[in-house]
Amino acid sequence: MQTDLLCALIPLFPLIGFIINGFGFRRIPKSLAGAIATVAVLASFLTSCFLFGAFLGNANLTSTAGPLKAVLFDWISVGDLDISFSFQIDQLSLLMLLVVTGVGSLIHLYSIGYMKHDEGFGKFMAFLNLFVFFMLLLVMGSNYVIMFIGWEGVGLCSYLLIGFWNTNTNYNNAARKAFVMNRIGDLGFLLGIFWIINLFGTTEYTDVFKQATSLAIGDPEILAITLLLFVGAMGKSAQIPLYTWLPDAMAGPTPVSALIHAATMVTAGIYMVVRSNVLYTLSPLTLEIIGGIAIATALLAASIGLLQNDIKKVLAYSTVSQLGYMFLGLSVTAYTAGMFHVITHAFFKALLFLGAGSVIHAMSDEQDIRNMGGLRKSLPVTFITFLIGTIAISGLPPFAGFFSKDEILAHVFEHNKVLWALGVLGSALTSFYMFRLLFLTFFGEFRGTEEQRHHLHESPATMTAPLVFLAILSAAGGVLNLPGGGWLSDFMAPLFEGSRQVNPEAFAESTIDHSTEYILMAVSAGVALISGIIAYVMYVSRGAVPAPETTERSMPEQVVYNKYYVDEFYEAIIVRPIRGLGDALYSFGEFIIDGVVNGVAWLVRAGSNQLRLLQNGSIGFYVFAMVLSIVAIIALRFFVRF
Amino acid sequence: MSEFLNQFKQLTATGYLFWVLAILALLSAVWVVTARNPIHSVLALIATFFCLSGHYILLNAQFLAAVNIIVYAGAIMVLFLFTIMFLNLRREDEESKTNLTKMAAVVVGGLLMVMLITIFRAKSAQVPTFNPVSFDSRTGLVENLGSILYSDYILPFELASVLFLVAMVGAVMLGKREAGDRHF
Amino acid sequence: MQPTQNVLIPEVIQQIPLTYYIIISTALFVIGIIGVLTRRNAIIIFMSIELMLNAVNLLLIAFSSYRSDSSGQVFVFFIMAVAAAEVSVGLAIIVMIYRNTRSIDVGLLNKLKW
Amino acid sequence: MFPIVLLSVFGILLLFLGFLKSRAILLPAALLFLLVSLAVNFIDWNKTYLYFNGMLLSDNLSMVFTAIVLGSAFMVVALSGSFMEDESAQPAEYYGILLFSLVGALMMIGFENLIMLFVGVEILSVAMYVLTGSDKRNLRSNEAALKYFLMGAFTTGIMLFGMALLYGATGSFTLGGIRAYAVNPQVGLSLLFYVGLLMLLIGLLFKVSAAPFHFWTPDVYDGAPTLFTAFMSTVVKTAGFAALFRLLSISFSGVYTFWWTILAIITTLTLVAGNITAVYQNSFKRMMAYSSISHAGYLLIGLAALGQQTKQAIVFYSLAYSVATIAAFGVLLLVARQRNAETITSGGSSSESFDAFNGLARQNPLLGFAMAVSMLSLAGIPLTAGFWGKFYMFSTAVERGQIWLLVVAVLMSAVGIYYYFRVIIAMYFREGATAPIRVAPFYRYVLVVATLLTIGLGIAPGLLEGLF
Repeated sequence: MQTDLLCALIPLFPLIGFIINGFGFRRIPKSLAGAIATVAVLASFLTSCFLFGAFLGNANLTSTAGPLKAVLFDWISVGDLDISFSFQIDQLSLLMLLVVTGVGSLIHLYSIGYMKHDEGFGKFMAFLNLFVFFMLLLVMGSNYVIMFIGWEGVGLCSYLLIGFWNTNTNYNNAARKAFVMNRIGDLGFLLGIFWIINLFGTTEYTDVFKQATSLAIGDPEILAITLLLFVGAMGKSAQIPLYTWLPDAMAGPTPVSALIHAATMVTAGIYMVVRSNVLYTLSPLTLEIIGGIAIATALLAASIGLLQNDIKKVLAYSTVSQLGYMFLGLSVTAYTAGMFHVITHAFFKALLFLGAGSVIHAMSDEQDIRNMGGLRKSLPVTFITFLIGTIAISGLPPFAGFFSKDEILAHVFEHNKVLWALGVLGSALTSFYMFRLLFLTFFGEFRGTEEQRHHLHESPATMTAPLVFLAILSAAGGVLNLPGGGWLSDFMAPLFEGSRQVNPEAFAESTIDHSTEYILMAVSAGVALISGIIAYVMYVSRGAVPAPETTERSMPEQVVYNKYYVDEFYEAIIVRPIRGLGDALYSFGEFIIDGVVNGVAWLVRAGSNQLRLLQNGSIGFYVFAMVLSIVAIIALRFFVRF
Repeated sequence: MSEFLNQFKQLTATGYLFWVLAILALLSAVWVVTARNPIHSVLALIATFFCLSGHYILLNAQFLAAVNIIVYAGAIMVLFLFTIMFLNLRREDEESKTNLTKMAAVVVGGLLMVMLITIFRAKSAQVPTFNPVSFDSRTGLVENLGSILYSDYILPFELASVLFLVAMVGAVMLGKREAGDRHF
Repeated sequence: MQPTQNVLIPEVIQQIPLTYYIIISTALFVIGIIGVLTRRNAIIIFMSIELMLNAVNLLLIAFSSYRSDSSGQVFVFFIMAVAAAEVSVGLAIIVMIYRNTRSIDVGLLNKLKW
Repeated sequence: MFPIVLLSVFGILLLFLGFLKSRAILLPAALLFLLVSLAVNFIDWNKTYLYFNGMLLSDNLSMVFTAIVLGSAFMVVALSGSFMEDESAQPAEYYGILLFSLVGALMMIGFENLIMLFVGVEILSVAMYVLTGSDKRNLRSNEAALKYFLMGAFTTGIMLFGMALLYGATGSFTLGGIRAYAVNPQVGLSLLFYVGLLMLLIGLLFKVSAAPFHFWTPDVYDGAPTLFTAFMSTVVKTAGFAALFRLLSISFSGVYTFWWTILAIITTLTLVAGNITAVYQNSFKRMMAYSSISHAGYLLIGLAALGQQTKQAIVFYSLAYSVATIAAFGVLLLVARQRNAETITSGGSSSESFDAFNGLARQNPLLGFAMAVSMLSLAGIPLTAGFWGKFYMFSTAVERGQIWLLVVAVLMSAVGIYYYFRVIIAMYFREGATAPIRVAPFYRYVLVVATLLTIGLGIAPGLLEGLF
């Protein structure tokens, strides 16, 4: 079995695709370019599947499913530190591989239809391939350095793709914002890696974790390392305070949003934490901090999502919120649950984005849901798949999102009841804004222009086929890990051997009995259902449409005429406070956090402006500065005691 | 202080010559930097070189004393003088530096001097002293220097010619008048 | 002071501590630095730099004589050679500038900044 | 040793070739001479010799540095085709001086005696003064030459004062002699030694443009003809760091505790001054000058955290930096020439500003790509050589436990991305209506080689390991 070769092939295919399309995008015809790119990723997917099968077979044979390492070549050695270019194939990387290449190929296929009218089609496909390449490096690498390379690489591709329609300044600003925020995160990540080198003398996962198991829980150095790494994750996975780039990143083409900003890249932070689970288990304080940030992010983003009218913005905030859930799961050492949610989220969020893309495509680039409505007749496939996605994300049984979210919430319940309650609240919000989106888009009367109505059409097969695939996955993804010891948790168990060793309590068998578990499930499903119904009442029965931004938001006069007591109650008790809160939080995100980031940038620029004045062109001053420095150095060395 | 004076009184004629030369060198050095007229500066610098050559002779470095006069005072300073005359720089049109910058310069320079001197006079400075037993008074003679220069230091000596080539080519290249350049 | 025993040792070396030479050189050196700092005429700045080099020469010769080690004097020889080369290039640059601007005031040369 | 001798001879030969009517022979001759020198450099491979009565060391490290310097010089010279078209240029003199200046650089790389260091520094500096001012009619070039000359000569004075004091304290000019004195444990070291050490360091730090002795750099790099700026920012810097490394690692490693704080402070200042000031620049060339200051800062990290890995880190970093810098300046040369030609007819922004690169990638994909790769490398993005250079440097800091230096460097590298990406944005994302730039085939090869080298070292940085 040439595992090494197979491992090398997986990232190689997209790279080849990138090289062909990247250098020849002027000469290669569009259809061919799309085919090349898609086939490249599909080949990776098939190879991954093959590898997966081999791994499973192997694991069954030997029953010790240790990680396979494929060392391609020795890379560098710095002093005692040897870094090899090697891939690690284990349960975690295989899962990520399948998700990245699987969802990736579907999105590539979709892009052929979606982007075919774009001038830079070849370039776009090349960038997508490059992205997949880096993403594969990220998840396959067997040490932190390779992960960092992938990490930086996906950031770069994300930057290039957000700014793909670079004629618009806003898009460039969004791209730059994404880049800056990611850089801040990367700095933390880089420092964390160097700290790991300092502490363990290696960056190889297996060695680091082996050494880490001998450390005590709560080791301060581990605390620092995990926090620094988490800063990286905050940037990449859009957690407070570094989340504002993700909604802005929706400026990029929709397939990009689906692939990078929903299904794969943003989950890199979760992947990293799961990968480093031993370190995180060793540092309960970090986990507490992550938990706090995660729930805050989940609620904040969900409440902002209630008010958005841009179809992609809603999905973007929803992504931020779901990422919060994943981290919430990780924070209570429910690593499997977190990964499970990553997988299901990849299915349904990619589905939703692609569905949204299909809608936008049909609506001639209209993104405002206030100008949509009643699309279910014109876009039947999109509607049904979008519906499935919505049900899945809302956490209604028996679709995928229900199981994964429920598992997270069950673990959280065990850990902390307040967090659980907040989580359920977030789940209610999720359900509400998703159904609101669904209803406003597909139900009611068409509110667009005549021209748009005339133009409405279902998308071509290259676009609907991925939708159908993803819809099936979203619907059935839950079977991966049914409650009470599903396949996934068995499969992933070996990954957490080290963590179990250092902190057995965190991995003790669930103490809650089945009846409680069922009640929890019922509660979360029920809450989601109720939110969905409220949304139905609000937006379908009553036909409310969010007011254009020019008029006042709350319109009590209209409501007075309304017969539904529920509505008034809802308006007074829930909608207004939440709207107020959402507005406040939105401005918090937009102004405070962006303000801080922009402020830092401004400070650097201002500092630069001041500092360059030192360079005043006068030799006299230059020499004077030199002599002064000499005086200072001599004074420092001979006359100052320190 | 009195110890210093006592020492001072015991000096021989050479000792007094040292002081005279030292003071003259410093004074003419100050003149170099303060003179308004560039030509005075050049002359003062030449005076400094002569004082320093005197020091070299006192220190038994006769060869370098001669070279100093020939190369520095003879060649380099003439080159300076030539340039000054050539550019006709006798006029007093410079010196617009404010007194503030001058003050700052003098203060910083003075500070540097005070600090360095304090360091060099400190007990722990461990300034080397001469060793009467192994002292070789022929150190600075031509014969001695020549044999070292052409044995141990042959490589830098030869490569210094590269430096001169660069300087020569460069000076010609930069100084040459191109067609269309001004005459002087 | 002990009476002179070895007539071959120069009287200066016997009577004057090396520290004095170091101090004189330092003083000369700093005067040169101050000259560079206070003047605006490129040629005078350049002469102040020559002053600094001469301070170094004095220092090296003093060390060399007190230590009876010739390599210091060889170094001085090199410094003089290098100084000559530097002067020729430096003056060529100054002449070139004068030709273009009719001035050698370094204070006027600040087109390149920021 | 062989390259030094050969280069001296070849320099003279080139000067004589200048008498020939045909200028066309000069460039191939210069390239040939450089190649021959590069080849003979490796004669002593894996052997360590002290040549000329202990004046010059030839070991693998010095040969690798020599190769970097000669390779950079080769690429710079290869980009110099424009001299042939310029009437007022004097290519024979330029090439001659360049070859001579390399002699100085090699002396700085292999010196065993401070006299060698001094003469080497002077040869290199005097040559650079001349080349900086070689655009005689251009006031900016004039001004740069005078600034460089006056400040350089001033620093020479400081450096010599330091050498003299070191000699006074140790009685020797040789690296070994100074080392023997410095590690002498019986008595405290003379204060002369410490002052001398600082002054000598300051002299060399000036040459590699470390803050606060960096003020000459932006002005000189800006004013000098672009080609010589490329030469200065690669060859001079590499040679300067080779010299600093030799001094610190051989002679002064015994007194590490004395100088490392100073060097760490200077490193921090250099990183901050270089990176922050570069942000506000509008001229690409001037930005590159500040960028070279900031890279001096990264290189200084390796010295401030002197250890086992420093050697490797400095070699790798200077190679990565040199290659990327030359490619960037190579593209700048072409773009500026094109823009100059355009502004004569239409009038527009400065030929060296960031705007000059607008839309470059669309018209000239090769130039755009070469520039983008070198910018990515300078910014330290993974899979380019620059990333590993920084990685090596940062891990030396980690090895010595100098975390705050690491933090500053990492923060500043983030600032660096801002201004390097401005070029990429301009090239790829901005519209600029310009005709494609004609690139001579040989020029194209140089750019391709530089780009491939940057990527190749980024993918397989281990290639350089174990060489020295």
